[in-house]
Amino acid sequence: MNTSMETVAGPPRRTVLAASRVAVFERMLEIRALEQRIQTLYTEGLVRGSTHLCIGQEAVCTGLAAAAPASDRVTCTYRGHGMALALGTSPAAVFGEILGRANGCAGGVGGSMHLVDVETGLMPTSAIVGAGLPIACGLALSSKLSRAGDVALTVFGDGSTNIGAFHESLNLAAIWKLPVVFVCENNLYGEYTRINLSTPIEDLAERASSYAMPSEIVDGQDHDEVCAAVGRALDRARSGEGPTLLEMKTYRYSGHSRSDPATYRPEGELDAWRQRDPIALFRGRLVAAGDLDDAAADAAEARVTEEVEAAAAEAIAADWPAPEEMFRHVEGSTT
Amino acid sequence: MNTSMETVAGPPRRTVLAASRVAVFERMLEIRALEQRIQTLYTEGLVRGSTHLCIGQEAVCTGLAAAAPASDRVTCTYRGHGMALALGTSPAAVFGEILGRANGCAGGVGGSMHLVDVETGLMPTSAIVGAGLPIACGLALSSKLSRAGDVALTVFGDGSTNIGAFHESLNLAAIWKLPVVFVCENNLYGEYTRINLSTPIEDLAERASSYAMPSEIVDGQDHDEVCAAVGRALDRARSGEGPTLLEMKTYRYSGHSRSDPATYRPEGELDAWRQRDPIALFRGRLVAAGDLDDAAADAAEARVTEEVEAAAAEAIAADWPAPEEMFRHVEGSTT
Amino acid sequence: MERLRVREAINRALADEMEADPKVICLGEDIAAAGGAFKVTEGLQERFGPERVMDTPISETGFLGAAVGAAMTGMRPVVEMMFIDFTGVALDQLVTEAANTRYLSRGKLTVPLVLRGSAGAGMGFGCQHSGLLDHWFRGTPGLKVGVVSGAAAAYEMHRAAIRDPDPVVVLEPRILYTRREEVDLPVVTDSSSVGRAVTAATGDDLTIVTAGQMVGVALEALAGASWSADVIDLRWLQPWDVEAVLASVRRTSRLVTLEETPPDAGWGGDVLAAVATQLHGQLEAPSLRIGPPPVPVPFSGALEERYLPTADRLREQIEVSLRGAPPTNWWAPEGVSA
Amino acid sequence: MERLRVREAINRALADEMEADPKVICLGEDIAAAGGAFKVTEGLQERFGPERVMDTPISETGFLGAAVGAAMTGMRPVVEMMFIDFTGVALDQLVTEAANTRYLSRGKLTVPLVLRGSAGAGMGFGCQHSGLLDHWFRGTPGLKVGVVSGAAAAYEMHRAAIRDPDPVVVLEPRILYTRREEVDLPVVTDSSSVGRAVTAATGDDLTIVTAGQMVGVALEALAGASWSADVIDLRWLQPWDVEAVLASVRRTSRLVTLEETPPDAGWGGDVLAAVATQLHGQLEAPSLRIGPPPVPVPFSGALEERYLPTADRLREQIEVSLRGAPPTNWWAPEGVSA
Ligand SMILES: Cc1ncc(C[n+]2csc(CCOP(=O)(O)OP(=O)(O)O)c2C)c(N)n1
Ligand SMILES: Cc1ncc(C[n+]2csc(CCOP(=O)(O)OP(=O)(O)O)c2C)c(N)n1
Ligand SMILES: [Mg+2]
Ligand SMILES: [Mg+2]
Repeated sequence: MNTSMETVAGPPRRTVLAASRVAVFERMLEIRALEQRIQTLYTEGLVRGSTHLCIGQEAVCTGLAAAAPASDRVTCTYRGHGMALALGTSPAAVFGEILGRANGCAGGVGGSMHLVDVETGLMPTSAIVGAGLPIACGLALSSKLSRAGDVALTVFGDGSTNIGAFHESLNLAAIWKLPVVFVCENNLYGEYTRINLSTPIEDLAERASSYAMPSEIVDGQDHDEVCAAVGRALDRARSGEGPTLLEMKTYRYSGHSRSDPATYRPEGELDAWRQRDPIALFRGRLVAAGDLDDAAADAAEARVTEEVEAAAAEAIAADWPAPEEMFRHVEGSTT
Repeated sequence: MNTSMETVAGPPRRTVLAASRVAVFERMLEIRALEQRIQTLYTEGLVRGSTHLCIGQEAVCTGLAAAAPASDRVTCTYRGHGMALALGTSPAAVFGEILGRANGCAGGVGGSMHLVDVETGLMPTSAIVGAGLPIACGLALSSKLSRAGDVALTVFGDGSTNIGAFHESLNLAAIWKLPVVFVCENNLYGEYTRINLSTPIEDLAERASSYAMPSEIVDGQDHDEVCAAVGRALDRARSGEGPTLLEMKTYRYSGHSRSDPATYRPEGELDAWRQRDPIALFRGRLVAAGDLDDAAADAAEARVTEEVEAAAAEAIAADWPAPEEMFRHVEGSTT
Repeated sequence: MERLRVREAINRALADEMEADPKVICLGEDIAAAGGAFKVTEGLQERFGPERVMDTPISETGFLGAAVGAAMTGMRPVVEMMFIDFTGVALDQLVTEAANTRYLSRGKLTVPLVLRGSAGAGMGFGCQHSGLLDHWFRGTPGLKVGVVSGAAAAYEMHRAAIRDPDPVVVLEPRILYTRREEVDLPVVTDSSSVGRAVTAATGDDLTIVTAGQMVGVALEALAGASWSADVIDLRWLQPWDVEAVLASVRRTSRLVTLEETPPDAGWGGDVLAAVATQLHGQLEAPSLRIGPPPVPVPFSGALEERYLPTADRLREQIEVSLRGAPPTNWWAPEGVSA
Repeated sequence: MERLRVREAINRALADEMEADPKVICLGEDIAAAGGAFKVTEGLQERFGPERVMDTPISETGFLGAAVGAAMTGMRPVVEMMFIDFTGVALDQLVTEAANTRYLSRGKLTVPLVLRGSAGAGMGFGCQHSGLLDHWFRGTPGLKVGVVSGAAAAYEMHRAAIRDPDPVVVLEPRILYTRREEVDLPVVTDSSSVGRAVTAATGDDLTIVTAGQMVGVALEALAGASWSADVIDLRWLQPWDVEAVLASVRRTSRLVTLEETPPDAGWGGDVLAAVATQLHGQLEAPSLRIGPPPVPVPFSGALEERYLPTADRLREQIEVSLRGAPPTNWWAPEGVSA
């Protein structure tokens, strides 16, 4: 796998996922290791504000990134560390951002909820539920009008399907036949509320019918299933057939945000989902296929952990943003 | 039929619709006559701002009002003159409001888009598309919490089903099992845009499935069908089964607002709908049933026209609001 | 020189920008096939085609957000909000998303988006369709906000707004749409005029700072007045032209702000504050802040007529104050409490 | 006297009002079963039951609008907006619907609704979760807006807000939630304190008008200062207490406003404007308007620390100005351009 030095350029880190299943495995490990390290950085008092981990949802990240060529842009949410890594942002740049350092992918002015990497196609992630969906429609509109051929993907949670922006975006995309893929990560919870308490239906994919839009329910724990479903939706979009709603059934192992012990979950739910851990599942598949033996897998795990640790160290040692950064890239107010 | 003097009290004018089919016929005539008179008042330069007529949609107004007891509250839109009359506001109070006079149902401070009549259950109509739906959920929530037993009805157009408030309201009503009836007047157009250009499905009732909510497609030109469907939905709501989405297939004969000649409509569409004119249809049914003979129907028409004209004259002669009315019923800003 | 209505000047600005840059697109409710509720975009779809002039569903969050995304990726969308009041259902996309994008992406993405909307009171549209609502937009770093005062201003401001790299809100007083003006349309090649005020009249006794539909009221008040005034048409409310205001007030030593909205959160507060903090001791008389009362815009002509400032009322207020007396508001005469 | 955190004081106010009036209900995202993202509503559902303390879907327009409808029909809903910034997706229901209802219904309907939301910068939540955003709400006739400065203020303001017949926004500086205060909780029986400022300290040399989390900053700045000041905690930003401000400034002859947001559309403009128009010639020195720079709230601790006013910075600014010099902003020292 690439080191953070090699990966600064961007696109290669996304592209490699389509080419190498071992790279996918390593990226999943990287995502998990990074999220775990963020949790400890928090405990060490190094992280301000809020962070939202995606441990348990890694296959959605890698599946999407492996299916979408580097020219396809993505909008995502505050729960975006894994997606950023999958698309190709380096671990050091993600750590740096979360720690508010100059080496962060937004130079430290954004924070955990506002990752961005124009080179890898990651638009600024939004901290507002649902906000990324209309924006993705706009990315798709640009593509359509300029005949660029690229597709926009927008990633959002189950809870976000109850906000107006979801409805308006799906309708707009359908009526304009926009090349956009709506990727719902149904991890069963919006903050501390289980989906059955906020939403009268179980399968969110059903909501596509209100817009005569095709949809699929996808096993979000299975990288290959995710990758295939996203691929089908991208094909539809690219051939001018318009948008698709994909519902990824998945689960977040940790609480909603760094301060949430997730005591609201029914006994056994987490354990049941761990039985289908996306990384273990994919590792098993690689080993079975002979792509990797157990020793190599263990070695990869050790190597990735080390690399992620090095990236964390790099970020911790990185400079703070210079004072003038506060004033750059904004104008307009009267002082 | 009641004269405007007798009707100021309110509720009886709604209640009578459930009791007398002749009253329903007369009310439909009243609505149409009032709308037509508003058009001429506009031409005479007496109406400021905007007005939105509901000619062609009268059966939705009377059907709803005949089905819903006087304690059921209604939110409605800027296209609300007919609904106000159906629920029981007097023609003089509607005219007065549209002319900005002190005798208007909002004392002249509201105007055509902001009719209100607390006594008849008409909440202030909103000039913002979709805004009445969440408010109706709140009326229903009050009812549910206080065990009052009344139901809220909210009337909105086909175009309004593409705004976020629609989606959020239906979801909220479904998950909370609120006693509310969503009444969509699908008149095929939102302003100058035909529904097929804004909405990828034809039957808006289908959208209820996103909320596991029952729905019905209703012949909005037929008072009896409207009344029956609203009645079923009210029963469901009152018995604690929650909300219903009713789609009234209807048509507005005139343009969107007073200044719209509606040239965007396909040739023949208006004529085809006129074949199923709600008033003619209902009159035919009354005559066939022997409730009314043609002479009596004609006489009713003449009488209603005269009464409406008298109400218009009353409003034209009415005082302007006193200067201090501008300052009443608002506080809070710093002067 | 030609005689143009304000709405025609805007139309011309849009057409000229669309001609100059294929990335300029227009979207909004009924702006394309129907040419807009106020006919501002009439003929643009015929001329530039349905891909560049688009009708939208009634989904303000959806299409405003789509414009944000399109702007991030090279387009220069001009979004019409039929009545600026409707932005209340979609504000997030503009102020929380668009305005922060350039900052968050460290300049790698910009959002050259224009939100134009009909605005203001005076036409009997009632309390939900008569807002200027500049205060919803001002106070957002990263966003620029202007208000049009006439045909020439409209033309120049819209072209500059479209060429600006940042999201810009241009408020169009609805009441001016059909007003005609003799204009030499300016040549606009960049966005450098964004933020610059224009001196609409010059005089010695006082400085009237105003904007939008009130500019015409101020100019009308000059006619037959016993005093003369600089009338500063701010045009841009964020950023606004502090220097122009200070320079004029330094010369005249008297300041009047004329707003079309009630005082709380109005731009007049910021103008008066800047003068108070920067020209202490240089004013001959108390500054005056003139505007309508803090009530919802009433519908009835009888009331709305009392609500807005007029030339006569402005003149009266200024004359009383020049005599050294504190003027009372026209809208709160004896017996009518505010 | 007891020691209470601000969030506990709010919780107490809500509980006391719910106890006093069965029509008071609370709704918002994760406020019931989980007790709120900031634990402000902890224990209320257990105590008052799931009908009166309700979790909502992530549908701000839906549940804020539902609260409006419930308030029209006799309930007194208290809606939590987890971060006040989220109101950008739902503003219409509050400012365009709720605020006009009493006016439009000629007083037959009222909307006794409270929207409370965590607000403000200083905690590393970044540019989309750090707004105070009072300017979205001020400027709407029919709406009242306050901001909490401590536990006693929070308790009193929330109880008064719930008893007010109109929609009221109460902004809760998030950074204060865990701050403890020794308080005698006041007895609140009506909404008469809405609109009234409180003098948090008295002094002779100047008047500091401030609000919210900046009140503590101002009080801290007094300690060890060579000057003394009236510190006016506005508490209510609309309507705001003009009389209290004018009375103090008349006595001290100097005015400083201390805001936690950039100048454009900030409440400080309205305060400075009122003093400028009403106390002309009575000030000994230029007024000062102190606040952060006009940029999005930066995330990094290194930058956010430079963004907000602190006691030291305030003291420094005041001291420079008392020496007769114009102070420079701490956030724009040499070499750093604004
Ligand atoms: C408009 C808005 N409302 C509320 C929030 C607070 N909030 C942040 S994340 C979240 C839950 C979202 O749940 P879901 O969409 O399922 O995504 P997940 O966090 O599970 O990935 C909420 C309510 C927000 N950020 N924006
Ligand atoms: C939020 C908002 N967007 C746009 C408008 C402008 N507008 C007023 S009526 C209307 C059309 C609504 O169509 P529909 O819902 O079908 O109702 P109809 O007028 O046909 O009864 C539009 C776009 C508005 N009032 N509010
Ligand atoms: Mg979720
Ligand atoms: Mg319609």
